[in-house]
Amino acid sequence: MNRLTQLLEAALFAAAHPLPLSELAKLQPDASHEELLEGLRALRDQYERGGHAVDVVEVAEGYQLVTRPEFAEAIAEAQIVRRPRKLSQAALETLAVIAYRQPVSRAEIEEIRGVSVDGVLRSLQERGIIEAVGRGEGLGRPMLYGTTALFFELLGVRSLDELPRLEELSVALRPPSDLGELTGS
Amino acid sequence: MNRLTQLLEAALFAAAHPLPLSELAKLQPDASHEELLEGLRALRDQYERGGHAVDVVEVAEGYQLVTRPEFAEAIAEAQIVRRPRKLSQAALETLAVIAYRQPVSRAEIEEIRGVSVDGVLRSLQERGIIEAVGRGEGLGRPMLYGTTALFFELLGVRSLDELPRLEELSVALRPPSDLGELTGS
Amino acid sequence: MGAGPSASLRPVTTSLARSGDASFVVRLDTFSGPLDLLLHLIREQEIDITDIPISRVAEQFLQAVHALGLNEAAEYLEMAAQLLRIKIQLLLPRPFDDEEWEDPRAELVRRLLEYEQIRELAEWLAEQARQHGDRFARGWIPEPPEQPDRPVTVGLEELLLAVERVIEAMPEPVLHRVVPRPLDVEGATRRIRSRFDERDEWTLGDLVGRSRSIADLLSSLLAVLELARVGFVRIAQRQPFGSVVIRREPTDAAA
Repeated sequence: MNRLTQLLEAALFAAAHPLPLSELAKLQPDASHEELLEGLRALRDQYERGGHAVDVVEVAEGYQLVTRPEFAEAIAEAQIVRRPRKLSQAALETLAVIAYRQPVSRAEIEEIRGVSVDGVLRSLQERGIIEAVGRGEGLGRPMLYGTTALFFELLGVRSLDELPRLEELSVALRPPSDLGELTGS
Repeated sequence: MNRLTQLLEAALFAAAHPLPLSELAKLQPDASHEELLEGLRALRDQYERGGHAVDVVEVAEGYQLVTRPEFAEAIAEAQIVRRPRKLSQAALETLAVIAYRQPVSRAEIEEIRGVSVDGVLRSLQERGIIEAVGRGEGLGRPMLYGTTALFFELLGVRSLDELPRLEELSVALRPPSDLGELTGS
Repeated sequence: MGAGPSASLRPVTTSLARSGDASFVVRLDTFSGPLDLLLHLIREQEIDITDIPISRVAEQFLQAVHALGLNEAAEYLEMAAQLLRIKIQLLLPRPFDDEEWEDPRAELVRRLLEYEQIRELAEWLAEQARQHGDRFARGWIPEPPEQPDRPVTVGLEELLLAVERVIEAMPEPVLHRVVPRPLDVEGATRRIRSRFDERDEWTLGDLVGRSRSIADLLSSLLAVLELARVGFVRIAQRQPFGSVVIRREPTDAAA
């Protein structure tokens, strides 16, 4: 491993959370974008070849070191780590609405889901998966919600672009709503 | 790397604290003490041979993975891991008293704030925001504190004189009583 | 009441309910709202969503709401009301040639489809989270002892707010001057010496007692130290953080 690869490993190792390329670039300011990507590739190769239990993944617009899934069962069983708490159906549906329509108000979410989402919103906010991103127009200037980086981290996706497009869904008839606007373009 | 070594790596990586052998043993209950130690050695060797930036070390509580010191420094320098963070309310209030009353003793700060400031003082000092600037008169010749150049740098002011409302606030922050009078002289 | 004819994909939790005529099975707690329940009824009976037999579905919906004990849930009752309203609208005679006529079910269908999409997305999110949940990030980062603390930020405004908080919290200044009270070590020494006439061993706390003032306390402490210095007493602590014991030295030397 060359020096840059080592630095990348050390940084990813020490940060625990995903680091964007712009941050990693600070490790060696004269390194080009390509060199950084090359270093990350070299690190992955090294883990692969050495048969390591960790891997570099691209998530939440950054890079992160995580354990390989095949070891999850064993270390969870040994009670060394706990698997993340599962999201409830209500939380998942609320997140789906927010992810696709953000920034979105509580009233809009309730309109789509047909239920009150007060408690769910609060708990998602407390867990840092969503956040208030501003206030909307109209009566009472309602709070608008959006997803956070933790949302992507939780899902293991890079960004909104990796979420399924609405056209790809199996629900045949597209509703005459503006649901597609965010992902459509 | 064999399965046990992989499990050890995954466990040490994901665990929320250093792991003693007794906990590591849960990963593979039929593994002997020696096999576990052998596995840890194999992991170290692998890091060493592969030129990795990480290492396995044993501390009082058990085994843990750490960044090798020579890389830890580079990361600290690049400031990618340690994002600047805000001071706590308690730290800010103590800092405020010191800024407007300097040079000031701990006893005086405590009298003004009405709480013990021992820990806060130490942490502000460690962060290089305040420093001991001398010793006062009176019983025990107490240490006096003042702000550092870093403090002004952080605030974006050149000197004490540029602190807003300096005279007014330094008077307002006068301790409720004069300490010297309590013990008499 | 084990497995019903429909094996819902969603987790089974509690009670089953079976309606009289139509054989559908619904499970409490598996529904995340009235749209979910409605969609379940429609999809399970393979009803064409663009041509919902409102009369039948409305009845089933009401039965399910009763069976599930959801009578209290305003959201379900609202939906039930909406279904009945649509049922009535459909029963109204409509002009044969009226091109303006809009199917009263259209809005409901739109909402159902929109909701179904959201549910599909929610499923995708759940699967994604489940998969990624098997990848653990580093759990703990030991603090390298030699590393400097995280850099901090301070703003002028923050500092001023802090000053104001401090001033706010400050007690009223003491206006009278505190009368200086000199330490009385001699008096305290006499007092403490006399207490050893009662017994040979005292804890420091008992000996010093509840002093009336800091000056009294200091006087007593200084007296104890003085008595120890001249060899009248010995100060001992039997265990760390234990109480400090003051014991009179054997008096043979003095005698």
